Amino acid sequence: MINPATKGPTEPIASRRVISDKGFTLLLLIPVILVLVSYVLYPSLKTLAESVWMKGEFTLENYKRFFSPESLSNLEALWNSFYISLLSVLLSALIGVPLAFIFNRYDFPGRRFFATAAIMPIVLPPLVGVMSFMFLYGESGLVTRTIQDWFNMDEAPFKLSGVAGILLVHAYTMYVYFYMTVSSAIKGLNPSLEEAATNLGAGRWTVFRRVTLPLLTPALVAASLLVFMTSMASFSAPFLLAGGFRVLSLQIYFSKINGDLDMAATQSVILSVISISFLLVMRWYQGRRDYRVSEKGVSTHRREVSNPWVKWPLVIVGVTGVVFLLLPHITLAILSLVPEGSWTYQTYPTRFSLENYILLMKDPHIWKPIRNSLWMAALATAGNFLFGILTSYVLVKRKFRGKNVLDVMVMLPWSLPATVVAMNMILAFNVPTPFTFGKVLVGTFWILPLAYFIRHIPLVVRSTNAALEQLDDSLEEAARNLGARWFTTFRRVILPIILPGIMAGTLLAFVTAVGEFVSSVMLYTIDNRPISIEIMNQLRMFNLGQAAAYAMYQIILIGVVLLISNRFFGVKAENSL
Amino acid sequence: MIGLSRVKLSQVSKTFGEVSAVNQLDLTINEGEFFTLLGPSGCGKTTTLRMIAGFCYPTTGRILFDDQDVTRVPPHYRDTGMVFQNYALFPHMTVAENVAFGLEVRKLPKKEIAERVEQALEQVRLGGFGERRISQLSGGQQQRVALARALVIRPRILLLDEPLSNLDAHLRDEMRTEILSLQRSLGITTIYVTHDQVEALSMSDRIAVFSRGKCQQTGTPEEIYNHPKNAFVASFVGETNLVPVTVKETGADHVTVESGNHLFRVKKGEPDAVPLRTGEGSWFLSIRPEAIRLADGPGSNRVEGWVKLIQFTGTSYHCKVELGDGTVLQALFLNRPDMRGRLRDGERRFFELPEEQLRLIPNTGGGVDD
Amino acid sequence: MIGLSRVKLSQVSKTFGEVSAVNQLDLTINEGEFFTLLGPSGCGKTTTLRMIAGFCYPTTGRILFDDQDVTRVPPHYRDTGMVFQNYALFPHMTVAENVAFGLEVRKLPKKEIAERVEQALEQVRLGGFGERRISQLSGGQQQRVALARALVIRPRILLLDEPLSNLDAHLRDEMRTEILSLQRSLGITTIYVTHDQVEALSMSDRIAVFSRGKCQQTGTPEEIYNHPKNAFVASFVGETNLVPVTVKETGADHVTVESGNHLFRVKKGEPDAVPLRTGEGSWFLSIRPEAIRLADGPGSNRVEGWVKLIQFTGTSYHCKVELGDGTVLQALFLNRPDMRGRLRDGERRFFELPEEQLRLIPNTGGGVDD
Amino acid sequence: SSPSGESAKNGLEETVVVYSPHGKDILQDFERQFEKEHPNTDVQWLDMGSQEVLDRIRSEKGNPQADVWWGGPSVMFEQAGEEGLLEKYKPSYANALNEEFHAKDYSWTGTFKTPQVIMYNTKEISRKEAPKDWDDLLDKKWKDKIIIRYPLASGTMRTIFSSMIYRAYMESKTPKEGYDWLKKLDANTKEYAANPEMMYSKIARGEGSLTVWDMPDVVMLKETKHYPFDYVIPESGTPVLTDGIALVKGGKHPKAAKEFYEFVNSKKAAKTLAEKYYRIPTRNDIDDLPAWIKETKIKPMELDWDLLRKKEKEWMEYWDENIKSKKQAEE
Ligand SMILES: Nc1ncnc2c1ncn2[C@@H]1O[C@H](COP(=O)(O)OP(=O)(O)OP(=O)(O)O)[C@@H](O)[C@H]1O
Ligand SMILES: Nc1ncnc2c1ncn2[C@@H]1O[C@H](COP(=O)(O)OP(=O)(O)OP(=O)(O)O)[C@@H](O)[C@H]1O
Ligand SMILES: [Mg+2]
Ligand SMILES: [Mg+2]
Repeated sequence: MINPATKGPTEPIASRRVISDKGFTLLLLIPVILVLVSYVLYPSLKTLAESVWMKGEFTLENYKRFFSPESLSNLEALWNSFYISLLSVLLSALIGVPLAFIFNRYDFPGRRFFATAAIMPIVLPPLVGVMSFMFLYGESGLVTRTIQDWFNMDEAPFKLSGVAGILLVHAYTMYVYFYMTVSSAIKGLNPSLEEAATNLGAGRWTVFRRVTLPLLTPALVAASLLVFMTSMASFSAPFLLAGGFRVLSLQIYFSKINGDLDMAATQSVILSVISISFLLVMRWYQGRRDYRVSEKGVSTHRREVSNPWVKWPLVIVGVTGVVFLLLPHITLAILSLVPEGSWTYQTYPTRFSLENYILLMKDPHIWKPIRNSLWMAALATAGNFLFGILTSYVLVKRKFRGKNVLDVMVMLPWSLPATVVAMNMILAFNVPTPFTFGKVLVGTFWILPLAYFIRHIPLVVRSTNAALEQLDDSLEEAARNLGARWFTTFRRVILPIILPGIMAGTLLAFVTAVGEFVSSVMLYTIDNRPISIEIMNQLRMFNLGQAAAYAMYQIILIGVVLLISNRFFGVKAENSL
Repeated sequence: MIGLSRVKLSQVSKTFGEVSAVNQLDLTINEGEFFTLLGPSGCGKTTTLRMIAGFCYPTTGRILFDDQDVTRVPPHYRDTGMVFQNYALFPHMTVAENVAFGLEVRKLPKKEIAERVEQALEQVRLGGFGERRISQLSGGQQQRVALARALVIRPRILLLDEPLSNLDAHLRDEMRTEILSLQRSLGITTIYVTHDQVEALSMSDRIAVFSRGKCQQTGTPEEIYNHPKNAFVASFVGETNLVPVTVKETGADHVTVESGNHLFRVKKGEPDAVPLRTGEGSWFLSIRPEAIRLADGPGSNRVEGWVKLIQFTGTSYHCKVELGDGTVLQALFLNRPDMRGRLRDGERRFFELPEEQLRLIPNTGGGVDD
Repeated sequence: MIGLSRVKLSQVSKTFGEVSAVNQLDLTINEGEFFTLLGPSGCGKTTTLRMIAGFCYPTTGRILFDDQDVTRVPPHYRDTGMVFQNYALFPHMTVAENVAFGLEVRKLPKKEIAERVEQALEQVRLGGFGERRISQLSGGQQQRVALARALVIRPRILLLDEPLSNLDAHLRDEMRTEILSLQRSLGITTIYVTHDQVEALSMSDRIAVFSRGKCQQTGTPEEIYNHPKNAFVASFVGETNLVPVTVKETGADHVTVESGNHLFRVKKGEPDAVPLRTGEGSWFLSIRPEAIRLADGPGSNRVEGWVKLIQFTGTSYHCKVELGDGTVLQALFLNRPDMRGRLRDGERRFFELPEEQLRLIPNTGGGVDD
Repeated sequence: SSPSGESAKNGLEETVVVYSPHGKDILQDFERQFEKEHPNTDVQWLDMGSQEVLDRIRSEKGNPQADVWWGGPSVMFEQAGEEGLLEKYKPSYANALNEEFHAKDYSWTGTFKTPQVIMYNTKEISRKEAPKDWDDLLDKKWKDKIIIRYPLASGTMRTIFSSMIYRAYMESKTPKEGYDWLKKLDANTKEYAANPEMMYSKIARGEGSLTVWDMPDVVMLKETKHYPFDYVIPESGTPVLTDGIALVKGGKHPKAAKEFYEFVNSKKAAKTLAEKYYRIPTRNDIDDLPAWIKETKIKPMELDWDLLRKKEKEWMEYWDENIKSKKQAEE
């Protein structure tokens, strides 16, 4: 291309040809694909293989067994999982969406506190969370007994168990996804659209139903996906609340415990297929309409001026809701202060002391799990951070074929239950593989950080995607035009701007990793025992008070991390996703 | 078919916290009138429009539609049709669904809705676009959908907030004509917000010029342009040369004023002329660039100056002329063969400021608030 | 200090999938020239500019800077300074940091950077704004920061993509003058993209008029405006009356043409005149609105018409005049006292189309592609 | 190998890894004691359910992490032995074990006996009222008083349920009668608790008042955690589970593992376990055991453990699909 005869005085300019744009995209893609194939696709395929490969030959025997009409338990579990997940989505939306509206649309004293408090269910460790729910709403729970005493009832007015119990716990823990996505969507909503609808004569409710809600579709779809997948995979709630109620995630667990690995793999594959189908259906649904037109001009963001007769009742509902949301945390705090053996048959605790904390402190091993959890979560999250940025950049800003496949692969770790992810990893990495540099990973320290990393890829990629999609391409071009190479551009311009978005996802990943239980319980070793396992063990020994004290440590720990990141990075946890 | 409405704002003020966005506003907009709110960014035009639409309520004062107090009536009972600056089209609906929205909300029969939507789209020359998605339209087409959506409900009052500011010059011209002819044929009371004086002047029956939340002057385009009440209106509406002068002599039908070492005769007798007394008060001599003429030599009301900069804008040449005392005048000459090539950068020429084109405007401090 | 550059595009085409954005483009932009790409939305202006900056590569053809092929050189080696339509300022940096970015990337000593940033900010009249955040600036100020950022690296070529389209009329006027005087004083080769003809005409040394990915005409503003090569250029650059005519008679220095029942004498002798033969070919008679004059009665090159619509735009009156055969002419008269009140809607008047203002333009099909 | 207490410098590895469901209290205690005698060896333990231990040893087959598996019903050890996960080892005290307390090939040995009992809430039910035998549980008066730990996930409960089926199966060679018995139990059962602690808590608070559980746990809850619990040993005989210990095949610290294996079942340790943790030793050569062990009369149920192990899965699957929570449907 360069004509040597015409080289001018500023000769270097043309001779410095670097790799083409396509080549560069490929260069960025290589690590992404490598990681996804090694740690997401390969283990999943391994599970698939396990389900169709028996005694050295291909067979659909396991699937026949799954769908066989004689033993309906699998089909029953499938159906239960499915409808519980759908109902969980519905209920979570019913809590999360109104709260998001109340806290983002109305201004009242303490709004910021309540808005943050509303994400507290996220910091509740799953197991202990369910336990404290039992202590509140079980047949002999605090709330139940109080109501029973007040109204002099013979029988408990209600009890937390069965499908209703599962749904309540799911709604409680998962509405946060709706709350967070809808909150940030509301902030991005162009207020003039609602004004236009009002101006055309639509009343408050019509505007909400016909304009606001449809415009929130992308946020609702994202949240529905997360909730659906999480509840398909949910373990603690059905396990603890509905003894013997059949759901797919429990079936997997029992199959595995019974040593029926083929069946466990088959059940996992079917669960993944359902989750991924849901993902595809939701994407199709979202793709049918537009929710954003490229906006010309500025839209002024003004807080709605509102009728006090509507505002205050809503505010009261919101605040009451948050208090309800914090009750389990308060219960945990109370539990941790009740000395062992002093609250057994009594309705209310009678004595309080710091005994449990003191007992814990005396334990020489107490700090190790905390240190482990922090360290592993940090490692995994650092990985997520780097990988998330790279993947997200490639997905959003680069053009290449097969983007959709890559996108599904990124979501895969979330669409699989943690149990299955752990099982995949066991199946894939209990023999040496090239992906693990010829080492057996199972039983080593590294397996857990790796599991956390894999599982939380979607969280970071999602939130980074959102930030990157809002980033104007011309900023990158401007920097390049000013003479910056790609890497300089990335480091000095792109990264600082999308950092809050990345940090929000990273934070969520970190918080979830610190409390992770389901895959930890299958993969932990002596060297990397995390907090959640320690809590579980305290529970198993029925040291309820110490378990609660441990959980309080965990909550405080996560709280401190949230606080620090809020202070120093300006990351609002409520803005992630 | 459409009920016309008179809009009256009486003593309307609106404050946001400490900021006073609109201040003691009195306006009457007559039935079927095309009324424009003109002013620089942040002067309270949008706020006024939003109060009329009912999106926010005045802090004090009352708003009347046909003598009926609507000050605190919620927007969906006001029966106004608004076209938003950014169109505010519903992205999740098709063009037809967007237009039909207001009718569906009014629970009209399906058949009538379909007919009226069709007709409204025809009116804005978008027949056959009904099934398109909003994102498949160009800016100009989107703007017309917004217009159709506002018109189809046959509102009593049409509110337009800078609907053309995002279009390119040609499309803007086209749309201007289109809106105007629609408004004229429907005869609907229209309030139009803009910061573009050409738009305001060329479309309106009457204009209210705003500055910092206050209405500076209300009048027909020619009144506003040719007889500005104060320096702000004079300089905001079109380009104007404002030269500070002192009054030397007041005659029966002429005033003589002095600026630097020049004397100018100014014709008196405009109805809005302010009582003048010799040597008293502080005044601006105002003349529009297009009123300045080339002259062959010195004479009454003529000045000598250097041509500093010539800009060709197609229809005309814009010149900056520097006088001996440093004053810079803007002058504008049509692109006609007799003018072509007659002016050159750096030349020294005589210019005439015809006495009937000169106007005296009181200098009230910053020239903006009165 | 700044190395001037000549830019040459030779047979450049760019297609996106099926869409041909730029088609066989040949352009030469000389050292120190202010060159404008003018055309309607979607005609390929931005694509051309982006190829020059190196953000996308031509599908075929070559781009040369000073005879050196840079067709596939990545953007950061091209040494161009670009001002983006939306400014593209880095929101996380202060004004000074934004301006310093290009210098830091070039690893200049800290002290020199500080000096040059200071100087660049002075140049755009933003001295003392260095520590401000971008969000604390008004639109016009942001635009000047973008300009300073592009200028401070002393690029060989300055690229400006519709830098004024987001500003209101007054600010736009101001900025236009400012950019021009900066470019003149630095003498830097500048390529300016716009769809606003007034901007293009008033600022450029030369203009290239684009339509559908093709360059229709290149020339100085006056050439483009007064001697458009085809109907597209004539109608896009400024308003023009185009009347289809047939050639009746060709004389030594005059041509007589006929439209409906009118005969017009057209002065010949422009260098770009196309060979004319009686009765042959299809032609447009073109005349600019501002060239039409009011006449007292019938005569040569005079027509009678009804005034259909008068729009007052401040400086002038825009009239639509309908002739007996239904042709509508646009005419423009300056807002001078001798004109004021002389025209009224629906009036019947005589208008003169001066022969030296008339031009014949070949009618080539749609009038857009040639 | 030598009995514990000998010189510490006998070339043990630096660590020994124990997987055990015995809980923090016991494990920490034994860690301390063992390390006192072998200061150069660090005992590391992972505390998890017995099913999980098995599961884990299975999945770590390629890279075993544990050296010793201590605790869990013998059935599970048999299973593991069959899968080739365990290292055969005949301990020094082998002679003190009855035949039923070790694997034939010594892939595991028993450490203590766990009799299953009927546990009741003393605030709700007096000693006199309490059911005396298995069949008493089927009495209509206990309807909705019984809370049972969900059996599928619990080795203990699986064994109890299987034993109930086995009682009749012994003669009839069909589980039919046993299934009927479980059906009746299911009809009286208020709910199945997901884990022991929830079961304790529910019974303590009177949501239910009866369950079947293992004796050492009940004694511990009663004595050290002050729960209002007591137990009845079924008159007709009760399944007595053997809690085992084994070496993991391919363990990284074989010497220390053997030492720990021996240590856990040393006479002294057995006494500690009995006195402090209410465990009944399997060794028949231990004297002066605490009174409660000597005084309680336990009539072990005659069980064919091999058969039980083979049939258990089938029986429990049947229970899961056909018996569990079917009472609503029947009523
Ligand atoms: N919700 C609000 N809170 C605080 N100040 C406001 C609010 N809305 C408007 N203002 C202020 O009131 C003043 C008038 O605003 P308004 O939007 O009416 O201006 P405008 O004339 O429409 O300007 P533009 O031409 O830029 O749209 C401005 O100073 C603005 O900052
Ligand atoms: N990345 C792209 N992919 C597909 N088509 C494109 C792309 N970029 C531009 N085009 C198409 O190429 C044509 C020229 O686009 P370009 O942006 O150069 O227009 P423009 O002259 O700058 O218009 P405007 O004034 O609206 O900015 C348009 O039809 C556009 O749709
Ligand atoms: Mg406004
Ligand atoms: Mg463009």
